[in-house]
Amino acid sequence: MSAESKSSKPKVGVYICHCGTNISHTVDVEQVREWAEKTLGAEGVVIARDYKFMCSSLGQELIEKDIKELGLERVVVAACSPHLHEMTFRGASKRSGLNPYLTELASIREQVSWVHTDKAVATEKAKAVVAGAVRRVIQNEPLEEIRVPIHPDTLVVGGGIAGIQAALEIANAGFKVYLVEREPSIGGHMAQFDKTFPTLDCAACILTPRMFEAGNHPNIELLTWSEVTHVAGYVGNFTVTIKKKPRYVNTDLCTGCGICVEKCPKKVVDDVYEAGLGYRKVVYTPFAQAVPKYPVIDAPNCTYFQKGTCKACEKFCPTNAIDFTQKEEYVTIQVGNIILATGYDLFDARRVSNYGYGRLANVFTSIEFERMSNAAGPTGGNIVLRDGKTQPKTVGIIHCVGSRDKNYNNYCSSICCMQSLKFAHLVRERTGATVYEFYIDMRTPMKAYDEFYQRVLEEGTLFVRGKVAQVTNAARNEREEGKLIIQVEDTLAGKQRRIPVDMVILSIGMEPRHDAKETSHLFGVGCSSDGWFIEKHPKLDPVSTMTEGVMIAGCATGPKDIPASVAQGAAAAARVLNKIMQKEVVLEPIKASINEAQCSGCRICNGLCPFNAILFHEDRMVSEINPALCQGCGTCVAACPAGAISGTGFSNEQILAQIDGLLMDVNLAV
Amino acid sequence: MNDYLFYPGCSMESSAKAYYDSLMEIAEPLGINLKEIEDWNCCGATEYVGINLIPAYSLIARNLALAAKMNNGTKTVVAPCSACYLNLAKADYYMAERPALGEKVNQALEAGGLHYVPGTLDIRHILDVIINDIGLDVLKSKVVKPLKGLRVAPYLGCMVPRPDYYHRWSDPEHPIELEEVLKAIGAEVVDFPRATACCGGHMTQIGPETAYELIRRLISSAEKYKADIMVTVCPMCQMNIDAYQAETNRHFGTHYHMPIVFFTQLIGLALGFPPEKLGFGTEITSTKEALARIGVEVPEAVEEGAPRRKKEEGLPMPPRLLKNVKGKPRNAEEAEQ
Amino acid sequence: MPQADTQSFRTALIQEEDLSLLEEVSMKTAGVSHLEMCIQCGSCGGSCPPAEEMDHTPRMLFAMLRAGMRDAVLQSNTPWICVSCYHCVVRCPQNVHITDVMYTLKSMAIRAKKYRDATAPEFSETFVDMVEKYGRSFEFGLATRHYLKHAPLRLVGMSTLGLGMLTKGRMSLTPKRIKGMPQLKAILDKAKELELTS
Amino acid sequence: MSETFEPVIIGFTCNWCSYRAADLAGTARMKYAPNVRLIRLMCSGRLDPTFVMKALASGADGVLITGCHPGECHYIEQNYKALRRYLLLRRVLKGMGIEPERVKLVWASAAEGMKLAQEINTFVEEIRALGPLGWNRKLAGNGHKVEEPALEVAA
Repeated sequence: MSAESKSSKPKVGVYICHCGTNISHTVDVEQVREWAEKTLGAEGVVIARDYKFMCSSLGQELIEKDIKELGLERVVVAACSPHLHEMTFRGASKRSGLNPYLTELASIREQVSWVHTDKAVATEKAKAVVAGAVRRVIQNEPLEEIRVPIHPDTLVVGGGIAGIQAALEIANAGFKVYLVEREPSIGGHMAQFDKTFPTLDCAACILTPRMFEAGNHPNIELLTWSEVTHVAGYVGNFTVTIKKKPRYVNTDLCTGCGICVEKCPKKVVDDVYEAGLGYRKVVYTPFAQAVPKYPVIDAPNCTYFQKGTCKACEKFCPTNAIDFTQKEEYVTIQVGNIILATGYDLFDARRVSNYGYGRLANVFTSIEFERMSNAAGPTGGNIVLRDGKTQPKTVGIIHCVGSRDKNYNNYCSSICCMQSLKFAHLVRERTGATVYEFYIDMRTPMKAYDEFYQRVLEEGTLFVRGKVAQVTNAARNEREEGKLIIQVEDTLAGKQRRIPVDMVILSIGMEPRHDAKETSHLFGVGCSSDGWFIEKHPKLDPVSTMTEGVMIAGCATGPKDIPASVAQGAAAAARVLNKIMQKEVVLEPIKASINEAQCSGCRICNGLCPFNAILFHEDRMVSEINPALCQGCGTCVAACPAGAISGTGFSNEQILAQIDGLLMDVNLAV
Repeated sequence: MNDYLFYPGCSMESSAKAYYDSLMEIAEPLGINLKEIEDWNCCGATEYVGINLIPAYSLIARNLALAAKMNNGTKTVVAPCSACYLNLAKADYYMAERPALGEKVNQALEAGGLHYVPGTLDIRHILDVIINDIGLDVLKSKVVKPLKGLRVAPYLGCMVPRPDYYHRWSDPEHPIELEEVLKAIGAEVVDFPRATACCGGHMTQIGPETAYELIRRLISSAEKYKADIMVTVCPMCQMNIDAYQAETNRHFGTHYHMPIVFFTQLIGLALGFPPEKLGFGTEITSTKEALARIGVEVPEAVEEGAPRRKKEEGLPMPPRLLKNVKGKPRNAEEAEQ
Repeated sequence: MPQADTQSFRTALIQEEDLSLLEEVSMKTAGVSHLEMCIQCGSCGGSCPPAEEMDHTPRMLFAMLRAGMRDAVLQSNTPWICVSCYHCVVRCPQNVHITDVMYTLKSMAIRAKKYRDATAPEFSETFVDMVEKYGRSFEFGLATRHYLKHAPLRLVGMSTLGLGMLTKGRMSLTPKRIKGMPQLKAILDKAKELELTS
Repeated sequence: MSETFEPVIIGFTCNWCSYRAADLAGTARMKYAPNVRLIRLMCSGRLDPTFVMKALASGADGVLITGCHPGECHYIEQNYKALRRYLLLRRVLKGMGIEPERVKLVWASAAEGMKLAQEINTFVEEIRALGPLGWNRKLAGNGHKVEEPALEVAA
């Protein structure tokens, strides 16, 4: 800090917000204002005002007017968190000709009024926070924002319906999209479903055209059977490494004729697409409408890879497309923005041992039922028991399996009520069986959802309000013999009931992807303790993350139905297009720099930088920071033994001054 | 030799003497060294806590305080009785979870010159010790007379696997531990669906009709699954099913004959001890017929007992999920395939 | 428009609303009861093996607790039917310590003398008497005293069983007394003065 | 001063995790002790030990350092550097005759508003138990000016 600005104290304006009553309820705003004007007058405060809503246009105009008329050189706004309104007030300063970085926000709402109750104590703390900000802002230096160009290409991770939607929106706007999917085909969970609620459209009928469009779009480069392994860079300029797993099929030669699949002699249980209810060949395309159409060889199960013989697929392939020598391949791409649409996993119903899944044959999960009711599924759409032939006469559908339960997941999975109603309808329609629905609360809040509930009621499905206690095969009498007995309290009747059924369907909840934590680290997005990704703002910015340039869509942030996932895919695309159209991105000018005259060339900082932004000049024996690579964390600033490194926005002078200010009252008392 | 502090519990001295005798026999060859807590007192069963909370927990905690003082190189207390095990474990857990309770109980203990810091001891059930400390491999290696042909219904009852605040068991409702031990000694374990259902507890005393129904469910189910004998880890379960079986039959006009013994008795047989040393013969519902099968080749034991899914037909089933299983993973072979 | 039948309208109303009841029960329960977290799903009532014997399912009892129906709750036979099987506890999605709440309700009913059938409370008291006297349970004493008072006829039927237990060495005619009885008595006497208040 | 001692604590937060946790605690109206005054850094790795010394010398009774959980640093791994400095700092404090417990490091993610509030409450009680540090008074008594020494160290 230069000596002159210290001696001739810059003029500071302090503005204290009531935030309606959010702040003034617990902080005596008038007292803080008066104190700021009097006590901080010596610090350079020339004006202190309070206002009902500082962030309103009238509030901002107040500041703008003072800057112009009183010649303010620094502004402190004591209001909410800088994460909410820092930009707002910097904007106000800028409009009236003050460098925006000479404005500081003091958080007296999140850190004072909302978390404390004693008004006198809260008021004193508010004063301390304001004093800290005033001392700090005096040390602020004018900065220029950094502008970098945005790469127009986009990476979409996850080829479910949300990812497909996002990719199509961007591609249709004329920009290139890389769509990465780790399974052999795009389509996601939706491709497994039979019907979709509440309209009962066939899932394949509405999804397949979108998949086809994405697969054939000139602006979309599909990378299926691939995973992102490394991400570097920042908004506008990401470098992404993608691993392409070996397909053992040369996609340039393959025509997708399917002869290899037909000739493959080995069948395994398909745990992914068929949810464990059916089989697939070892060389396979997950389903008939798969995009791309090329099959994949499941190497760990392939007889050739196990024993070195077989090669039936290779023998019969009419285009010689089978290539057992393929290795995994890494490709590196440049993109400006990333959309994460990585979806969800399903709850493992075996964990609820009292429902008997995995032990009692005729207990099915919802995803198994989806496959069973799908005409292309393992039973050809016939609803049958585990023996593969007997139609159930009575079916019990259990809601909230693994959801809304502190033993498993606390949250509501949001789709299970509607999904269960859909199942009830399908069972009634196809088998005429008696259907019971066991629910804790019916949650049908979206468009046409409750009407669907009404329809299922009308169809004669029997609803029992009660969380099922157990599903057992231990019969107590003749009526129960050979059946699955659902034991439940009918809470509306206030009595325990034992209801014998032939088939039980467990409406299992959604869970974050098992590798969500790794994904969140890879892309630098926040992840809650549950494992769901964290939105920038849950209400007002649900598709952005705290990391600029990385958006999220679909179930990666929490359970959602298809309409919501599609809407989010489109919304995330809109965010990306907005960035692309701006052509450049404004970055906070928070960077470290080295004063060469002070640098002793000790190289301590060199190894500390995780972004390799510091380079050492052997000839001059000094280090230098590349501003394009520096992310502004400040670790090198703190470590430099010579004090040669300074960090803009968070300089030593600023922080030490803030400490002084925060402790001003303590020292006044000495 | 593994050292343990031993809390036998009142029933081991009387109604469950067979449990005590058989445990004392098998302890040595299995390498279990049990040192009885000096001058232990009753845990209060399920009765005291329903009358007066602080005295009930103080009564339990006196045992914990005595055990903590013993200091023979171990902090592990072993209880064979389910109710005792649960009471000791619960007192330890709740005294920590609710510090106010811990404080009051210690105020009371101080009147007797004692003190207990929750968490000092590890409270475990003897079945847990056998499967997780001794291990199935050691157990198997000691078997000289496998119980081939004996169809047993593993009956664990309530208070061992539940509420399981310390997560020691593979599952609160369908745990595999007892089943594993019985398989290890060569018995044929039936897929008994009521393995952790209730025997009626103290209802045999205060509401016998309620208890008879619960007992009927158990013995009828064991019979349906063609068990020769039920095997338990709990004195209360043994007592209710063994001693109240005749009354239950009388009540319902049925003719069930389902003997029930302690798992340690069967281990004793497999380890080659003579039945009379293991407390056989003290049961009310005779085990004679069932015991006659041991060592005898039983022809064609294939019955329509447990309805198992046949392979290669119909739709595939998910593999069984195993949580929390210490020691050898049960389906290691399956997992490798 | 016809007037509402005031008489039946009244009976549908909860007469007593003692809103301190829920907190009192929670406070007096050994661990952290989580009673206030009940979402009335009924997994307890569904799990309970002897539910059919209960006048109210546990879930209903919790609703009554919330509604402050002190007398009705303390008169309920539900806690006395509870067999401590803990099925409800492990299945409860809200981790309510249901079994322990039942113990609390029993002790509260005994203090308020609200229970309707004395068999169970007196069995417990007899059991506790024996323990307080000897430090160990005494099955023979317990059984004879209990049956003499509550089921003299059943005693006759039970005598063959009792005899069997005696001859097979599974029941002793004399109680075992622990050495530290004075210590135990001092502990229990002190404990009886204390109550959970926080 | 017969009243209970109300310590004054300076808390350093990371812009990406703990500062947002503080925001979350506010948004969720969680209540915690008012004794901690927070400073925002871009990363806990920015924490210069001088800042801590300065805070203690200027009258703080304790310093709370907060950062992202290990492995969750916004800048990849800089919180580990904060951890190293923290351990070193405690040794230095001990050497200076100051209870090392006056400085505490806590990890709190952006989602852990509740955790941060609880940690603040715990720390306030811990410092309350240690009593006032009064380093600023000692320095003032020695004839130094209250604000200057630490500033000189930093410059």
